[in-house]
Parts: sequence; C-alpha cells; structure tokens
Amino acid sequence: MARIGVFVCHCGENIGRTVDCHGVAEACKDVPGVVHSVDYKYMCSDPGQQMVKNAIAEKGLTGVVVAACSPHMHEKTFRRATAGAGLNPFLCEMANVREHCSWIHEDREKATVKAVDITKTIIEKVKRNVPLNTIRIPVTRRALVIGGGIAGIQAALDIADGGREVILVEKGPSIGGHMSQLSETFPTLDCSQCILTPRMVEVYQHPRIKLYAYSEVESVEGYIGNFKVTVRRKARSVDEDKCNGCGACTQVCPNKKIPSEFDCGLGKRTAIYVPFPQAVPNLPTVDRNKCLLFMNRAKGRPDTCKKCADACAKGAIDFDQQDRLVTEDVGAIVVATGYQLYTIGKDQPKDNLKGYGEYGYGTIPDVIDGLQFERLASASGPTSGKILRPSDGKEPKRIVFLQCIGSRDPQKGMEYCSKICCMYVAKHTMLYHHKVHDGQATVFYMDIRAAGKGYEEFSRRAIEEEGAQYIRGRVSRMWREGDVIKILGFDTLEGEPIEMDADMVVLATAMRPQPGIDALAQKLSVSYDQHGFINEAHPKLRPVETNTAGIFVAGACQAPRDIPDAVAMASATASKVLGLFANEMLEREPTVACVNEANCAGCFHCERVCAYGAVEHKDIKDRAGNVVRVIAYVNPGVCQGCGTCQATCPSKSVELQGFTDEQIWGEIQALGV
Amino acid sequence: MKIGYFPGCSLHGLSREYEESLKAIVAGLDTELVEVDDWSCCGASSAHGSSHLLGVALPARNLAIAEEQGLPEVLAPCAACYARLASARHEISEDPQLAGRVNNVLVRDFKNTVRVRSILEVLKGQIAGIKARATNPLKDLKVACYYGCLLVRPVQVTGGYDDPEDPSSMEDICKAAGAVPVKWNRRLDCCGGGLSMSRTGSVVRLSAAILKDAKAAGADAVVVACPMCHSNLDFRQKAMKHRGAWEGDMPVLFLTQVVGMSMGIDPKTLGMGRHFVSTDSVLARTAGTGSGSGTGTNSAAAVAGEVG
Amino acid sequence: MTELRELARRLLSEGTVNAVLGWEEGPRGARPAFVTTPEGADTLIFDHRCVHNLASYLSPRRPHLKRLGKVAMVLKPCDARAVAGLIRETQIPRDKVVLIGVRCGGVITDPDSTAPLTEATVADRCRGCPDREGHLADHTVGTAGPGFAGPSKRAQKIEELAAAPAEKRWAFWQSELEKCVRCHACRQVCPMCYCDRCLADKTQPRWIESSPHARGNMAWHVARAMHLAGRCVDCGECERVCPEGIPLGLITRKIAQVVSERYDFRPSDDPAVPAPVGTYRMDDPQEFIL
Amino acid sequence: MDATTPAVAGGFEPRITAFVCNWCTYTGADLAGTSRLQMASNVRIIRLPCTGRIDPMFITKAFERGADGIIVSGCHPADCHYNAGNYHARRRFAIFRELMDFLGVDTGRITFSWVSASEGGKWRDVVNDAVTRVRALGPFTDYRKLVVDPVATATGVVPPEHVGKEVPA
Repeated sequence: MARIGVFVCHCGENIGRTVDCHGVAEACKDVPGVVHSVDYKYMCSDPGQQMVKNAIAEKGLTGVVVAACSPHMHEKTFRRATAGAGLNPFLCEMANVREHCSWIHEDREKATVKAVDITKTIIEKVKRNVPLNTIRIPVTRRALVIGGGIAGIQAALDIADGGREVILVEKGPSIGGHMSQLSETFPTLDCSQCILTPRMVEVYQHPRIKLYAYSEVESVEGYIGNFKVTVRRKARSVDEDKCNGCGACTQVCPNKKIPSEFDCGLGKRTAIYVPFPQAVPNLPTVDRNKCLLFMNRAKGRPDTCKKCADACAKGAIDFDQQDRLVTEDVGAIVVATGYQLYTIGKDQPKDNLKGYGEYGYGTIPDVIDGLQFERLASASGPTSGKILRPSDGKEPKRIVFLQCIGSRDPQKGMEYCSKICCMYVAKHTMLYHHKVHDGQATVFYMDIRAAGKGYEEFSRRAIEEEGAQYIRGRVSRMWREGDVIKILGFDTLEGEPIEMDADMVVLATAMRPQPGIDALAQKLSVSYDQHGFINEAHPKLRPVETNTAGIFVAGACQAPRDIPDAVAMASATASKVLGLFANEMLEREPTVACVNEANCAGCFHCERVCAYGAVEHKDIKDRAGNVVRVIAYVNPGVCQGCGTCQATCPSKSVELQGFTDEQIWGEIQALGV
Repeated sequence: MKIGYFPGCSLHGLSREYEESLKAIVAGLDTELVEVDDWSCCGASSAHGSSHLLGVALPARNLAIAEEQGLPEVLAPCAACYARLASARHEISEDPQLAGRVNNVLVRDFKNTVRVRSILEVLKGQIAGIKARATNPLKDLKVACYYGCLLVRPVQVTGGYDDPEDPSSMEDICKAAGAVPVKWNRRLDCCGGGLSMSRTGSVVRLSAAILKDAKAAGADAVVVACPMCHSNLDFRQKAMKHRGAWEGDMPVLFLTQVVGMSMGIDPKTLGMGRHFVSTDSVLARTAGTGSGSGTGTNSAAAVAGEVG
Repeated sequence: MTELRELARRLLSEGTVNAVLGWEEGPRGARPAFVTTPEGADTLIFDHRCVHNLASYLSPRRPHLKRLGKVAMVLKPCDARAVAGLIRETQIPRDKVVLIGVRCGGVITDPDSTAPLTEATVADRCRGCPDREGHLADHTVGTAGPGFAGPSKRAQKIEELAAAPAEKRWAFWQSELEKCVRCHACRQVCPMCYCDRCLADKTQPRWIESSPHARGNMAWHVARAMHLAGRCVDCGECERVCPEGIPLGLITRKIAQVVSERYDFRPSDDPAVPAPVGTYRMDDPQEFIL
Repeated sequence: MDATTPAVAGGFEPRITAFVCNWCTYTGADLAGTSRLQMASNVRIIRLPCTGRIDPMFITKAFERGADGIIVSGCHPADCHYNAGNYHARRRFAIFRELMDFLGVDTGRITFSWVSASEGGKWRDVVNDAVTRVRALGPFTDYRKLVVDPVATATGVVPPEHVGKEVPA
C-alpha cells in the first residue's frame, strides 16, 4: 500500500494569496494512500526541504508530492531532497499549483478547487511511480568536428589539447573558412590571416587531429557516445601522399579565367588550384567542372591537356581518383558549418526569401557585398589591397555602405539581426579612409548595435576620428547613370529625402546558414529554425548543445556570430565534449521506453515512429538456440523519451518510464466526477 | 467578361481621354464595363487627409453599391481611386471594429466582397487578347513606362499582382501592343502628386527629373496609368520650361491610348488631341497611322499654351 | 479448379510445402481447409462462396501454422493485401509461405448460401473492387468474372450518416453499439489483429471497460478503429462474423476514406508500401489544429 | 463542499482535461502563469513528454470519467523537442477526430492546438475558447450515461458510481 506524503507550498504569497493552501493539504488527507499532508510557507527553502526529508524518514513515505511551482522550476530540487532521505528520486513529483493555478486565477474558491484537483492528479500518478535508476552507456572518447572555419578549428584544437582524438571534416579544399578571407578584424584591426594561419597550421600538425579536407559527412548513425560516421573524401585528383605542394601544376593550367571562390569572384583561379597561398592542407585540387580533361570526358571525348600531370615531378596528379568513403567511430559531434551571405538577386533559394527590386536585384556592377570588400581591402586580394571598383578598376572617391540588407526585414524573409554588420561596416569605412585619403565613406544605418568589448569605442572612432559620414535611414532606390550609382534615400534624423551619387556601394547583406544545412541537420537528427540555423537545446542555459544528445553546435551555423562569439562557443563545445569524455560510462535520465518482452508482437510500429532509431530487433530463442520470435528492443542510450512508440503500440507492450499508461490512467481517474 | 467600373472624377473631367481610350479598347477585348450606380468621390487626398473614417467610408460606399449590384470585382482606372478603394477593402477586412463603424456610417450591410482591380491588373490578364488584336504594332515607339507611387504599392493592399519594387506589368502590356519599353530608373519616383497647385515648384522639380531620365533613356513617350501623374508630367511641362528645369516636348500617353493605337483605333476616339504636349510625334512614328489624323492635337497643344 | 488442385498436389508431393491452406466443400457450404497430403488436394475448391480471409491463419500466433512449417495459401486479391500487411509488419517472412493467387470476380456475402453470384447477392465490399488478381502471388490460377461496379451500399450509408446531424449519428451508433456483447469475434477473425495480448484484455490499466455496456463498447470499437487505421484491408470479415450484426464495416470503411482523402493512401498488396500511420509528411493537412 | 465538485452556482461549468506536451504547451502554460494571464479555471492539465505520447484511449477514458471537453496541445510543426512526435500525433488525431465525428461526438468538445513555449497568450485563448465552446455545448452526459448496466436496469439497483447522476430510462 502506498504511503504518500503531500507538501503544499504557499510560495510566500504567490500561491497562498489565491489558493487556500491549508485547505488543499487538508483535502488531500482524505485521499486513500496519503499518510501525511502539510502546508508550509516556502517548501523549496532549507527548512521546507528538511520537512520532506523528515517525513520520508518518520512516516516511511513511498512517494512524495510537492504542490508548488512548475516542475520545470524545482523538480530537480525536490528529487534531490527525496534522494537525500534515501527514497528513489523518481518517486517524487510536483503538482503545479502556481503557474497553472494561483497565478492565472483570481477567484479564491475556484483556484482552491483546482489546486486540489491538480494535487490529487499527481498523487494518483505518484502512487503508480516506480523507482528508476540512472542509465549507464559506454562512451567512445573521440570527437567529430564538422566545418573547418574558425569555430571548427578552435573546437578541434581545444578537444585535442584536452587529450582526445578529433576528426575534422571540411567541405572545401582548405580549412580557414570565411575568416581567412577577411582583411583586418574589428575592433583591433589586426590582420586576420596573421592570427588565423598559425591556428590552421597547428591543426594540421596536431598529433591528435585527423584532418579530412575536401570531404563531407555522408551519414551518421548511432547515439551519444556511440556514433558511427561515414565521411565522403571527395576526389581531388591529386595524390595527397605524393604531392609536395610546389604549385607547378597550377602555373601550367591553361584555364586561368575561373572566378575565384576565395576572392568572391573578384579574382581568377585555374582549374587545378590551391584556393589561397596559406591553404591547409597545401594541396591543389582539380575542379572537375572546369578542367578541360574532365569536360572532354563528360562529352565522351578522349583525354586531352594533362599539362598539370606533365608538370608534376612527383607524378601526383591522378585523373582517375575516385571518391572514398571512410567510417569513424566517435562519441560526440560538433557542428560548426558557418554561414553564407544573402544575395539580393531576384531568384532566391527559398520561397520565403525575397530579393531587392529597389536595388535592381543585384545587377549594378559596382554594388558589392561585405566579403567582396574584404577581398579588395586584403593585401593578398585580387587588387593587392587597393580599393578599386570592379567595373572599370578606378578608385572610388565616394563610397556608400548600406547596413541591414535583408537583415531585420520580415518582408525579405529574415527578421533577425545579422549582428556583425554594424561593426564590420565601421571597420570598412576605416580601411577605406586609410587607403583612399581623399575619399568619403557614407553609411546608411538603422541603428548602430555595437554591444561588445571595445565595439562602441571602435564605431565612434570610425565616425569621430576617421570621418565616416553616418546617415540614419534607408536607401529606397539605387540605379546606374553613366558610371555613377544614383542613390535615393531618406535621412530619418533630418526628416529629409537624400539623393546622392556614389562610385561604389557596399551592401552589408544578411548572414544565412550554409546551403545544405538542412540535409546535414536531418542526417544528425538535430532541429533547425525556419532560416536553417541549428537550434540550441536551450537559448540561455544550453546554448551549445542541440536537442540530440552528444551533438553540439558552435559558430554562425547556430545564429549570426562574430569571431569572438564563434571562438567562445567553440571552446564551450570543447568543454562539453571533454566533460562527456571524462568518464568511460555516461549516465542518463531513465525516462526512456522499455519493452514488455512477453507481450510484444513484433509488429515494429514503434520502430516506424521512432525519430531516433532507438528501436532494434531482438531475437527470442528457444533452448536449442532457434529464433522463435523477433521482438522490439529499445536502446536506452538512443531513446530520448518522447513516448510516441507507446501511443502507437497496439498492445501497449512498450512503456515510457515515468509516463507509463498506468500513471496517466491514474491521473485521468483522479479527475473523475 | 463583365467587370464593374468606377470612373472617379478625373475620368469624367481632367482626363477624359483616359476614359475614352479605355472604353475604346475594352470593346475590342470582349470586356464589358458596368459602371457603379450613383458613384461618389473615392475619398482621395482631401477625405483621407482630414478624417480616417471618411477616407474609408467614402470608398466603402462605392464598394457597397457595387456589392449590391452583384459585381464581384471593380476596375478603378485612376491610380488614386484604385488606392483608396483597395486600401478601404484591405483595412476593413483587417479591422473588424473599423468594419463595424463603417457599416454604421453607410447604413448598409456591407460584406466587403468586391475585389478592386487596377488597370494594370486587368490589362495584364488580357495580354493575349492585346497581342492578338495589335493590328497596328507600335514597332518603333520607345516608351518609358511610369508607375508612380500608387499602382503597385503597398503590396498588402494590391495583393501583389506585380513586384512592388521592380514591376513589369506595364512593360509587358506595352510589349504586347508592340511598343518597345526602355530601361530607365525613375519608374517609381514621385511626380509630386496632388501638390500641382499648392507647391508647383516641387512638382516641377520632381516631374522634370522623371522626364529627363526618360529622355536620357531614349524614350519617345512616357506611358502612365494615372490622371494625376499625367497632369503633372504633361500639363506641367510648360511650367518646367518656364523655370528652366526642362527642355523639349515629351508626349505623355495613357496606357490605354498605347493599347488603342496598337489596335488601330482612330486617334480622335482615343482622345489623342486632348493632351497639352502634342502627341503628333508619337502618331507620326507609328506605322500605318497617318500623321495627318493627329491634326486635332495641335489645337489642344495650342490650348495648352494658352493655359500655361 | 483443376489447375488449382494440380498445383496444390505438385507443391505437396514435391515437398515444397507441408500444407495447403484453401477451401473445401463442408456440410454447410464452403469452409477453410488445411490439406496436408497430395491426395487431399482434390478436395480443394474455389468459387464465389469462398469468402473467408485465410490470411488470419497465417498469424505466427496460430499454432496450426506453426506446427505445419512451410505452407501454401490460396489467395484472393483482397486477401493479398492482408498478407502484404503481415509481411510489412514482420509477422511472416515472405519466403515461408507460397501464395497461390486465384483470379476473383467477387464473392457472395454468406459462404453457406447456395445463391448464385449476382448483383443482388454479391458481398458489399466487392462492389467497385478493381482487383481481379493479387500481385503478391507466386502462382496465379483460374479465371475471373468481370467484377461488380460500385458504389458499395456502405459508401452510400456513410454518406447518408455524414449528411445527418451529429445527434442522429450518435443515436444510430448507440443503438448499434449497445448490441455488442464483446465476444471479440471481430478481433479473432481479423487478419491484422494479431497481438499476443490485446489491449482490451489488459486490466492494469483497464483502458477498455470490460462490461458490455455501450460505453465500454464505444471504447473498444474506437480502439479497434484506431489500431486498424491505414491497416484495414477491407476484407469485411469483422462485419460478417459479428453475431449481433453490427455494421462494423461502416467504421473501418469510413476510416479508410479519411486516410485515403488526407494521405492519399489505399491499402496495398505491396509490402514495401509503408502504412500512413507511422509515417508523416511535414505538410500534412492540419486544418483542425488551432 | 467537496473540493472536486465544480462551482455550479452560476450555471453549468464544463470540466476540461488537457493533454499537453512538456516542452512547448506545458511551458507555454507556465509562461501564461509567470505573465499572470487570467483565464478560466475549468482546465486540468495532464503533462506528457510529447504529443506523440498521447493515446486516443486517454481521451475516451477522460470522457468516461466525466470530462465535458478535451484539449490536446503540443509543439508547432518543426518545433517538436523530439523532432517528429507532433507529426505522428497530427495524423493520429486527424483520424481520431474524424472517427469521433462519425460516431456522433460533437468535435467542438475536442480542441487541438499548437502552443509554443512562448505563446502564453495563445494558451490562455485556447483555454478560454474551449471553455466557452464546451459551456455552450452543455455537459457531456450523453457519454456518461452510456453505461446502461443490464443488471442495474433489471434490478433497479444503481451502482454506487452512478448515484446522483442522471440514470437513463
């Protein structure tokens, strides 16, 4: 027979004002199985918790019901207290009489009636609770990091420095990400390459980091501590072991007019190429869509050219190289796939995104985006650091920067702030003024969001010391007249329309997640928001975890992030991963499904509805070892405890611990007339 | 096809040629215009500038009458009328409280079922018909299609029949009529609107900038679908010259006139002679339409001269 | 018929199977039969009285089958959907059963009847049935009549009920469900009801009240309908065997209509086609959700 | 007064049982509380981890136990804490609702909604709307009085759980 203790909390006045707490405690005394029912001012206080502990000891309670606030608030507190008194913590439940009752009703009588109902419901549940034990799962202590930008690099280095092996997978031919394209970084104006390159080399040389560049994650199976990852190592057409990175091949390649991705189309590259001089690994890659030999092959013609192969002294060029699939066992995964920039064209990759008709949908040649400006300003860029406009190579004397292009605009499909633009536009005006002494930079802004250490000072400096002209307002229209860009805007501080001429316009376009993020997220079973940014498990308290245990997120694939943010997140994921790897076994909450083997008919409806692949097939054998039945088995390491299997199971042969049919039946019974 | 028709004051006064040319072309497009009975002011400028409720109730009255006539949709050729009627429909559907107040004012059971269509929306739906009937294609005629402020905006009110920032319906219609739309920049700029009398200087500055851009783009004529734009761009050319803001003569045509010309309709029927800036140059450039038939326009230009 | 018997004899004499599951002439019309010897094959029949869905005998929980080892089964096109369902739900391995498809142009309602197959006597579920043979079969024998045109009477009754006010439907179903004595014949005969321990027999907790009053009956028939949603193969056996004559086919048919309209699904005789419940689309209609 | 008896002084007050998921709607209801949004007090919440866990049997049982109305609420599509539980629930309850309708249950008694953790206001509206709707429909005695115990009708002995209830003729 159950011996339940009921503890009704006044929460100061929070519950007591609208609920007769003493009355609730008295009413619960009459419920069969309740042997102890009291009320107290603050149950969560030390004396309150002590009351629970004492009652468990003195009355020999088999279950504890705390009628107080939401279980999201204090369930852990009271379960800990229960465990402290020697009772299994899962025999303690909370009745939410604050958020769901006293705070939303004013009629004391009605609120009290409801509070009694709520408490009785939980009493009936707790009567049917059973002791549960924490689950222990083995952990493979190696990590996978997806994405070789600054976030991925930082995460990989921190985990490897912490003593664990790391597999770093990068989609492109080199690690470095967008940070390697930047000229100088705010708010210190230190050279991006100078601070990044050593980290890239460190990754390459680290004994515990295995770098798979020019590779993509093909599939992911398994669960926290026990993932099996298949990586597609795309064919570079270059033998990595033979190549010494001399670069002779790239010099002889006849196809030299390919817009360089690294230079955002402002520079050119060859068909066999190293994306930039500091690339890691320093290996050339054949772009099979642009290489003459492969273009001929695609048309069924014989192989031609082969100049690169002829130039290679090491015989490293391999035109017949194939993609290879490698599998790796890891215990944790860090997603750090970064961002791309929104483009203002008429055709957009998603239905909810819209382009900028008022700016001619991106057809004006001297209107560029922020990353293109970075390449112009970069000493290693296509103009060797000179600010020259793409159309005629002239130095622009009047340059206009437009902030919030796409960002903060629900009409364009991106209502969020891209966070980094205010700062990099301020930086761009400074770089411009440093390079074009007789030039004038003008910025159209909505607000200046310079929250961050040294950020406000930096943007003030751009305006006050370096002479950038800041206009609060939007540009409503932009067109080309001759070689001038006409700008029509509105100054909201002056309250006047502005018409001005510019030689070049730089758009601070919104940050968007990388293309293909949804496919990757689906492989990983992590959720993402309507923009494609990976969802964190909790926006405040679990910012680098995802909803799938063992998978973490860092950098701009979660939301717009600047470099310090991305690095901080990466280090945070590393600390989470290292924490997970601290023990050989992992402990988990026991709210998982469990199969009643005697009743399971083996229809596997549960398997079909399980989003995590937690249901496995289990053979039941007779004494002779013959398989007599095949039934379901729920892997407790994979199960996340949603209970969809149980609602689907026709014979109710799978039960979710903590939310069993009996417990819920009890709750429904308690509400009966 | 039958469609409700709300002429508004301009089409019966200032821009009679708009109504004349509209009626001339719809006959050829198998469309019948059913005029809204006892229509009244749409509420443009003065009403919605002075009282929000009046600004909604006036157009609502006309829509209510159309509803009682059993018209599912109403064409308002004037851009301002279109904006008022469509805005009223939008606001009433979004705001039940306002709907109640409007019904009280109207003393009618108005259900707000009538769709409001602009001239662009209606002609866009008839492009195939226009193409088929373009017996007199305006091959050489380069036109600058001018949208102004109200025809395609705001998108919530128009329902998005065209891109509000980079529209193309007027160009498409002109192309169907055989004219050559030029690429230019000030298609959606403000012409000065209703300030023609009170702040003539502003209108001259704004409208001249539009005409100059059209001229620079090589246009033979500017095409409009709004009486107010027409008046500012056509009638005010003399004042522009007077103030040194503009030189030359740029014919300003109604879209319906362009379509009518392509159908080979007599220029007089299309009201080509009612403009202040002579349309002779346009008529002369269109193949098959003798420049002689444009004689009537000279007198109008002369009248314009007197007025200016 | 000769074709069927010869095939059955061959399968038995060659030892391909240990038994053939089909129909024979019983004292009161056609009845299911297990033939275990080659000679016995001559007792097999197939005609318009062979209404039973033999797939229910394939359930691994039927000891008959388990003892017999590999069997062959005579299969109407509608039964093929049930066999496909059992394969889909991993109840029987495909290679453990030989399927002898018979071409079918419809059956009558009552296997005991001597009535010929006519527009008047044909089973309601055969009206509008497009299938003349089951695609799942290993062998297909016999010839089929042209079949019967729809709509079925049930479809008409469902329409009639749907058009009536909710109170009318409630009254109709209460008068029907009240009759249920919970003999569970509908469950026993259903090829898709194969759980070892049925939810209706569970006492802890007791979701379905065991006494045969209309409220418990309601819970039972709701549970049955939900469990069969998207799985029911429309063989009509539940309704045929109901001793109280409750029109259970109306419920299963209604749910089949809902599933077909909302999820564009119709019970398939291809085991690879997934059932609609247990799958989803991101853009499934949700007009009923606030 | 028995605390479980609903206040009947002002007329019929419906009893509504709500089955909600832990992550979105339960948290949204918590938010309604922290935001002090006042709402009808007729709803009793039963917390489940996910809408995917909600079995149609819960609903028939709640009706049996005297509920006049039901609310089923969880995460919006794409928001499910468990990725897809709400999608499965959506199919399950789309069919269940049509079944109930076919059996003659007024579907106004069963409310389905998506209420996210940030939609405290929406939760209040869902609650208030459901209470108003079910109040207008009246008590669901149709369902409760389905128990025509043959023994009871024959002997005239009313089982104790039916005392005080309307007993059908």
